[in-house]
Amino acid sequence: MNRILPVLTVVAAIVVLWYGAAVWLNSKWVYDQAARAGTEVTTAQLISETMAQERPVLPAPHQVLAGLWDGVAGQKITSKRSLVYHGWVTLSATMAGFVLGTAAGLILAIGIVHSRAMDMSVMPWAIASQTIPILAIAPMVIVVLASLGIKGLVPKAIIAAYLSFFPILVGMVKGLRAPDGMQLDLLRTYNTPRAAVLWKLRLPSSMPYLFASLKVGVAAALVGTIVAELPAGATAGLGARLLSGSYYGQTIQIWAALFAAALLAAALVAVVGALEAVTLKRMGMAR
Amino acid sequence: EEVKLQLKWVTQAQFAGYYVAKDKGFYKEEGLDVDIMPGGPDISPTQVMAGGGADVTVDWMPSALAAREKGLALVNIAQPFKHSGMMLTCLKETGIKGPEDFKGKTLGVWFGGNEYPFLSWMATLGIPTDGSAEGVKVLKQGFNVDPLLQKQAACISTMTYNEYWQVIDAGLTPEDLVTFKYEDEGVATLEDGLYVMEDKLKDPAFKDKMVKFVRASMKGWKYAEANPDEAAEIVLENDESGAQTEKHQKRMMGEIAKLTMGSNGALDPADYERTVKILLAGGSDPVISKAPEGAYTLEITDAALK
Amino acid sequence: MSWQGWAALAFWIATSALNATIANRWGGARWARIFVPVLFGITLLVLWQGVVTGLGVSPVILPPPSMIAARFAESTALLWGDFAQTILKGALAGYVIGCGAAVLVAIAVDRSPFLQRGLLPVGNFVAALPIVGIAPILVMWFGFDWQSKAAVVVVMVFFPVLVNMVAGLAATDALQRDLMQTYSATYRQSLLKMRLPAAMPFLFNGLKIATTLALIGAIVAEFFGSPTRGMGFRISTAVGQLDMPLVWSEIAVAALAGSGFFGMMVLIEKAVTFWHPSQRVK
Amino acid sequence: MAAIPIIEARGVDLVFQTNDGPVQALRDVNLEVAKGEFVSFIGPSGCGKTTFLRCIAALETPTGGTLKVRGMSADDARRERSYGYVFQAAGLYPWRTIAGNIRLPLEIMGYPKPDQEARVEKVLELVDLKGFGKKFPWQLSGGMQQRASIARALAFDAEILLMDEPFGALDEIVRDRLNEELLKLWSRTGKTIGFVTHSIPEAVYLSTKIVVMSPRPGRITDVIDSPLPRGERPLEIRDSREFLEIAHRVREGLRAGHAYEV
Amino acid sequence: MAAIPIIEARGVDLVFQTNDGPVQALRDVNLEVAKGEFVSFIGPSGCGKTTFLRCIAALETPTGGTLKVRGMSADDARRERSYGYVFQAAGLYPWRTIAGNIRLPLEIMGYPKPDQEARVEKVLELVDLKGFGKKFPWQLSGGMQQRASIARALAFDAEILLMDEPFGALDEIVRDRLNEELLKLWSRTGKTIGFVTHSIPEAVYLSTKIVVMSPRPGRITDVIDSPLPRGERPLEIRDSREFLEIAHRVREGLRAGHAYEV
Ligand SMILES: Nc1ncnc2c1ncn2[C@@H]1O[C@H](COP(=O)(O)OP(=O)(O)OP(=O)(O)O)[C@@H](O)[C@H]1O
Ligand SMILES: Nc1ncnc2c1ncn2[C@@H]1O[C@H](COP(=O)(O)OP(=O)(O)OP(=O)(O)O)[C@@H](O)[C@H]1O
Ligand SMILES: Cc1ncc(C[n+]2csc(CCO)c2C)c(N)n1
Ligand SMILES: [Mg+2]
Ligand SMILES: [Mg+2]
Repeated sequence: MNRILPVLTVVAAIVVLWYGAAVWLNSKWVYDQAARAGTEVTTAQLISETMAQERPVLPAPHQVLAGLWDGVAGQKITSKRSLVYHGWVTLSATMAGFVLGTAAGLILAIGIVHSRAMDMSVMPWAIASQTIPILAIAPMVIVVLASLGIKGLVPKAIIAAYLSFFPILVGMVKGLRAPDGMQLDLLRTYNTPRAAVLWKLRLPSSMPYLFASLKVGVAAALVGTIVAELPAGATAGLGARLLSGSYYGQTIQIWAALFAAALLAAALVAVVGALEAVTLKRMGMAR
Repeated sequence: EEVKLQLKWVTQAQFAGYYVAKDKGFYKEEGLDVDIMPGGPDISPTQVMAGGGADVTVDWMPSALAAREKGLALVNIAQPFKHSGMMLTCLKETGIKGPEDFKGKTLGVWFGGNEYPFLSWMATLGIPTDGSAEGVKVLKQGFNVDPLLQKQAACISTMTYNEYWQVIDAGLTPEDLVTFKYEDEGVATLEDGLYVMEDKLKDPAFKDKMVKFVRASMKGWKYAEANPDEAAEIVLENDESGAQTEKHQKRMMGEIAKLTMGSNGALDPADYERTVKILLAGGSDPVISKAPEGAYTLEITDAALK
Repeated sequence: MSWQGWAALAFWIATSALNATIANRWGGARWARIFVPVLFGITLLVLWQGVVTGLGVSPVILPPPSMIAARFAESTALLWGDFAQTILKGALAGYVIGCGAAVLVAIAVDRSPFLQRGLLPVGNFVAALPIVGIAPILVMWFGFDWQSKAAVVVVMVFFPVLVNMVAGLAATDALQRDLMQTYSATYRQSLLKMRLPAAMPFLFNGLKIATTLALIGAIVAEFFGSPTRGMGFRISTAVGQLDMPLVWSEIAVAALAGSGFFGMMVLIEKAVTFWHPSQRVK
Repeated sequence: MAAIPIIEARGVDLVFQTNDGPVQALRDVNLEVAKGEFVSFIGPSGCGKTTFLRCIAALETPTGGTLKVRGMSADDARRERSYGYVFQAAGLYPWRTIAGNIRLPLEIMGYPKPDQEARVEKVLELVDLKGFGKKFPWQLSGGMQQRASIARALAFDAEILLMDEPFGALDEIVRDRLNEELLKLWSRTGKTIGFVTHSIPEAVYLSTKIVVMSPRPGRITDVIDSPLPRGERPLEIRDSREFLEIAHRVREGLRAGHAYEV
Repeated sequence: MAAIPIIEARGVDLVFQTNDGPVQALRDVNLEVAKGEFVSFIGPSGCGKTTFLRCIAALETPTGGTLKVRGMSADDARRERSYGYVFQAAGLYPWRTIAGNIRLPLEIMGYPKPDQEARVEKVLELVDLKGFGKKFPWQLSGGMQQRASIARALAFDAEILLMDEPFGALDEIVRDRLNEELLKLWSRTGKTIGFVTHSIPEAVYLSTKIVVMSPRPGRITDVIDSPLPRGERPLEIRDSREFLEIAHRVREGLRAGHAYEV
C-alpha cells in the first residue's frame, strides 16, 4: 500500500493533466471543423468531441488504454495484431542485444582500466562511435547483413548492442576506478594478480555504477531494437507497429505501441532494479 | 529458382500484383520461389540493389535514373504502372487556386529519392525552392499527412491511392481541398517499375529468370485489377505488422488498378522519353544532367509477352 | 583481397604495436595522450581504405575515406549550415533543458520519499518511451524547425541523467550524513554541501552519456520531418540520392562534434571531481 | 553538581537488528550529567561507548528507556544545534579543503563571513595545522586528519561537545597539549563535554565525572565523580595521590568488565 | 644484531607534489634493520612515519636515495609477498563480512580452503572477535574494526609485518593483551616487524630498536637499540629502571622534535 499510493497519486495527477492537454490540443481541429461546417461548438460538445477523435493530436488516456487493451487482450497472442506478439519479437531482440552490449561494454571497460594503450586509444573512438546517428547507419547495417544472409533477430540485436554498450562502458570505467587508494594498496601488499584485483575489489566496488549503467543500457537496447525494426522492412515488432501507425496516421495505434514499449522498458528496468536490491543486500550494502 | 524482390515501401495494395502472384501460385507455376521484402522509409531500394541484397526492385524512374548517373547501373525491365499517382494536396482555405499561388507558401515534400518529380515540376514552373520571398518554403514531410491537418504546411505530397484518402478519413472533405495531379500538370514521371542491375542481365540464365518473373508478376497484376477485393485481402494477409485496415486497402487497390490499367508490363518508350525530358528540365540543378543510355530494355517484356 | 588490403592489415599490426609501446612507456606525457588516439584513428582509416579498395566494395555501400575527405572539403559551407541547425540549435538547447530538468527532478525525488516512490517509477516509464515513437509526435506538436529536435533531445537525455543523479544523491556514506545531522543542517544545506558534491561523479557519468544521445536525438528527429537543412535531413536525402560520401561527411561532422562535446564534459568533470579516487589514481 | 541535569538517561536500551540476529548494544543505562560537566566514557572496545554518544546526539534512537537532553528529547536538542561531535573516524569531505571542512558547520549555522575566516584560523592554530588549510584531506596524515576533525567541532559554539576518541591517533606530546587546550576551552566556555577515551590517565586528568562501561550488553558499571579541582589542572596533577587513586579505581572497573572475557 | 640487514634505507627522500606546492615528507632517511628485529617508529603526527612504512612496502616510491628489502628492491620484495600490512585506518571492504575480509589475502595467495577456515578462526580468536565473523564491518565498533584489520594481516605468513598504529583505538587492557600476543607471535615466528605507535611505553616494551622521527621534513633523529631481553617480556618489565631510562630518552627525542613548533 505504501508503495502503491504514491504511484497512484502521481498517475492520477498525470491523467488529469493529460485530459486537459487532450482537450486543449485537440480543440483546434474541432473548431476548424466547425468553422468549415459553419457551426458553433458548445463546451460540452467540445469536450466530448476532443475525446473521441479518430486521429487526435493527443489521444485521451482512455483511448490509449482501449487501444492497448485491444492489442493485448483483444487478439490471439499469435495474431499479427496482438501487441503481445510484437512485444515478444522486440523483447527477444532487446535481450539478445543487451546481453551482447553488456558483455562488450564490460570487456572494453576492463581492458581500458587495465591497459593504458587501450584507455588512450579506444575511449575516444568508442565515444565517436556513439555520435554516429544510428538511424542513418541502421539501414546500411541491415542491408549489408541481409546481403550476407543474416536476417531476423541478429541484425536487430547488433544494433541494440551498439547502443547499449556505451552507457555500460562509461559507467564501468568509472566504477572500476572507484576503489580508493587504501583499498588498492592493501591488495598491492599481497602482490595480488590483476585478475584477483578485478574480481575481489574493482568489481564489488563498481556495483552501484554497474546497476545505474545497466538500467540505462537496457533502456538503450530497447531503443536500438525499435530503431532497427524500422528499416527491417516494417515487418514485426513494436518498432514496425509504431512505424506503420505513423505512416497511416493512426495516432491511437502509435500511442498504444509506444506505451507497450515503455511498459516493456519499465519492466526491464524494474528487473534490473530488483537484481540490484538483491545483490546489494547480499553484499551488506543495502540501506 | 530463387528471386529476391525488394519493394519500395511497406506491404500495401500498391504492390498487390506481386503478392497475388505469389499467393495464387503464379510464381510457382514458373518454377520460381520469390521472396518479397517489404521496404520502408529508411530503405533505399537502390542501396539494397547496390549491396546485392535483392535481384530485382520496385522503384520510381527518377530515383533509378539518378542512381544510374551516380554509377549504379540500374535497368528498367518492366513497367507495370502506366500512370503517375502523385499529386500535391492543398487546403483551399490557404487561397491556393493554381500553381501561381504557391509563392511564399510552405509545401511538404517527400525526400529520400522521392523529391525529384517535385523539384522538376518547380523547375518547370520557375519557382525557386530555397525559401526566398518569391519562392516556396519546402518542408521535409514525415510519414503522414499531419502537416496538412495541423496546418503546418499549405500543401503536402500525396498519392491518389493512399495519403489523399488519409486526409479524407481524417475528416476533411474533397471540397476543403485543392489537388494538383502531376499527370494533369504535364510533369508525370514513371512510377513503380521493375529494375535490375545491368551487369547481371548479361547472364542468360538470369535474363531467363526475369522473363519468368515478369510474366508471372503481370499475371498477378491483371488478376488484381480484375479482383480488387480479393487482392486487397491477400495483401492484408501478408502484412506482418498487422497495421493495415481492410477498408483502406480495398480502396487503395481500386485506385491502383486505375494506374496499372493500360500497361501490359512493357515500357512505352514515349513515356520514358517524357520522363527523361522532365528530369533534364530542372533549370540550374537538374535531376540528371544528360540523357541516359541503356537505362531500359524491352527484351525481357518482349520475351515474357510472346 | 588485393595488395591494398594486405598492406592495410600490416599497417594496422605495426601501429598497434607502436601504440602499445608508447602508451606503456610515455603514457603520462601530454604528446602521447594526443598521439596515441590519433594514430589509432589513422590506423582505422587506413584499414578502412585498404579493405574497401582491396575488396572492391562499391562506394554506394561504403565509400573509402579518401572519397569522403574530398566530398567533405568541397561541401564545408553546406556541412557548417547543417551543423548549426542540428547541433548548435537543436542538440545544445535540448541538452541544457533536458539535463537541467533531470537534475531538478532527481533532487525533487531525493527530497521527498513520496515522490521517490511515486514519481520515479512513472518517470522511468515516461522516459522509456522510445524516441522513434515520440519523434513524430513531437514534430507534430513543436513544428518542423529545431524546437521539435530540442524536445526530442530533452526526452532522450532525461532518463540517463536522472538515473545517475538519483544514484549519486544516494552516494553519501553514513558518517557524512551523520555529520550533517549533528549540525541539524536544513535539507537545502545538506543538499548543497554534501549530497550535490558527492553526486558529481555520478552526474558526470550521466552528462557524458547524454552528450552522444543529444546528437543522436537531434539528428534522428530530423528523419521525421524537418526544414530542408540539418544533418539528419541531409543524411536521409543523400542516402536516397546515393551520395554516400556526403552521408559519411555528415557522420564525420557528428563524430567530431560528439567527441568535442564529450571531451569538454571530461574536462569539466576533471575540474569538478578532482577529489574522487577515480580522478586521483594515476 | 546538583545543578539541573543537561543529559538524563533512564533505563536506556538499544538493540541492533543484524543479518545475524539482534545485538544488544546498550542495556539499562542510567546517567545524569549536570550542565558544565566534563564526562569521560571508558570501557573495553565494543562496549557501546560510541553507541551511547550517538544516542545522546540523536543519531541513534534507543529501543527502550528515556533520554532527555536540556530538558527536551535528544532530537529536539539536535534541532537546536546543541551538539559539536567529533567522530571516531575523521570523516572529512574529500571535495573540501581542510579549511573548507572546518568552515562547513559555520556556513551551515550562518556565521558571518569574516567571523568564519577568523574562527577557521583560530582552530587551525589550536590543533597545530596552521598552513594546512589549503590542503585536501587525502594529503594529510592520519593524525592530522583527526586534528582537522577536532578543529571542525571546535569552530562553532555548541553547548554540548561530544568527542569519540579524539586523540587516539596523536602522540603523547601533542595529546598533552591538546588536553590542556581542551581544559582551557572548557573552563572558559562552560560547555558540557562527553568524551570517549581509552586512556585512563587522560580520562582522570580531564573529567569531573568518569563513566566506566562493560561490554555486551553495554552497561555502566561505575560512575566516579572526580574530587580533582575544576578549572585549570596542571599536568603535574597526574602524579598526585588522588589522581592515582581514581586511576586505580577506573582500572579495576575496566578489568572487571574484561574479566569474563580474558 | 650484526645479521644481514633485511631493510636498508640510504638517504631516502620523498617529496609529494600538491596543488599547493611540494611537500617534503622524508629527508635523508638512513636505517638498517636486521632480520627478526622489532622496530618501532615514533614521532609527532605528520612526521612521515606512515610515508616511510609505505616506502618499505613499495606503496610509495622514494624520490631520492636507495631502499633495499631482503637484498632486493622494495617492489621485488612486494612481488614475493614479503609483507603483511596493517593500515592506519581499518580499511575493511564493506561488501565482505569480517571473516570474508580476513579470508581475502588467503584467497589471493591460494591457501587451501580448509586451511583458510582454520586460520580465520584462529586469528579471530587471537583478536577477541570470535562470533563476529559473519557481521559486516559497519556493524562493528571502531576498535573491533581495527582488530579485524590486524587479524587480516596476521592470517597469512608474511616475512615482514608492517603495522601502522594498530592499537590506537584499543583500551589499555586489550592493548596489553595484544602486545603480549604480538611479542609471542614474533618470537615464535621470527618475523621482522615494523611498528608505528604513539605510545612510548608500548614502543619500549615491544621493540628491539626504536626509531624516533621529527617532523617536516621527516627525518630520523634517534635510533635506540633496546637493551631489554628479546623473547618473552613480562608486563612488569615496564617498571624496570632500564625501561624507564629508554622511555625517558624517547620522550626527550620526541620533545626535541616538537620544540620548534610548540
Ligand atoms: N598523498 C599525499 N599528498 C601530499 N602530501 C602528503 C600525502 N601523504 C602524506 N602527505 C604529507 O606528508 C607528511 C607525512 O605524512 P605521514 O602520513 O607519513 O605522517 P605520519 O607520521 O604517519 O603522521 P600520523 O601520526 O599523523 O599518521 C604530512 O605532512 C602529510 O601532509
Ligand atoms: N550499525 C550497527 N549494527 C549492528 N551492530 C552494531 C552497529 N553499530 C554497533 N554495533 C554493535 O554494538 C556494539 C557496541 O558498539 P560501539 O561502536 O558502541 O562500541 P564502542 O564502545 O564505541 O567500541 P570502540 O571502543 O571499539 O569504538 C558492538 O558490539 C557493535 O558490534
Ligand atoms: C517519409 C516518406 N518518404 C517517402 C514517401 C514516398 N513514398 C514511398 S512509396 C510511396 C507510395 C505511396 O504510398 C510513397 C508515396 C513517403 N510516403 N514517406
Ligand atoms: Mg567507538
Ligand atoms: Mg600515519
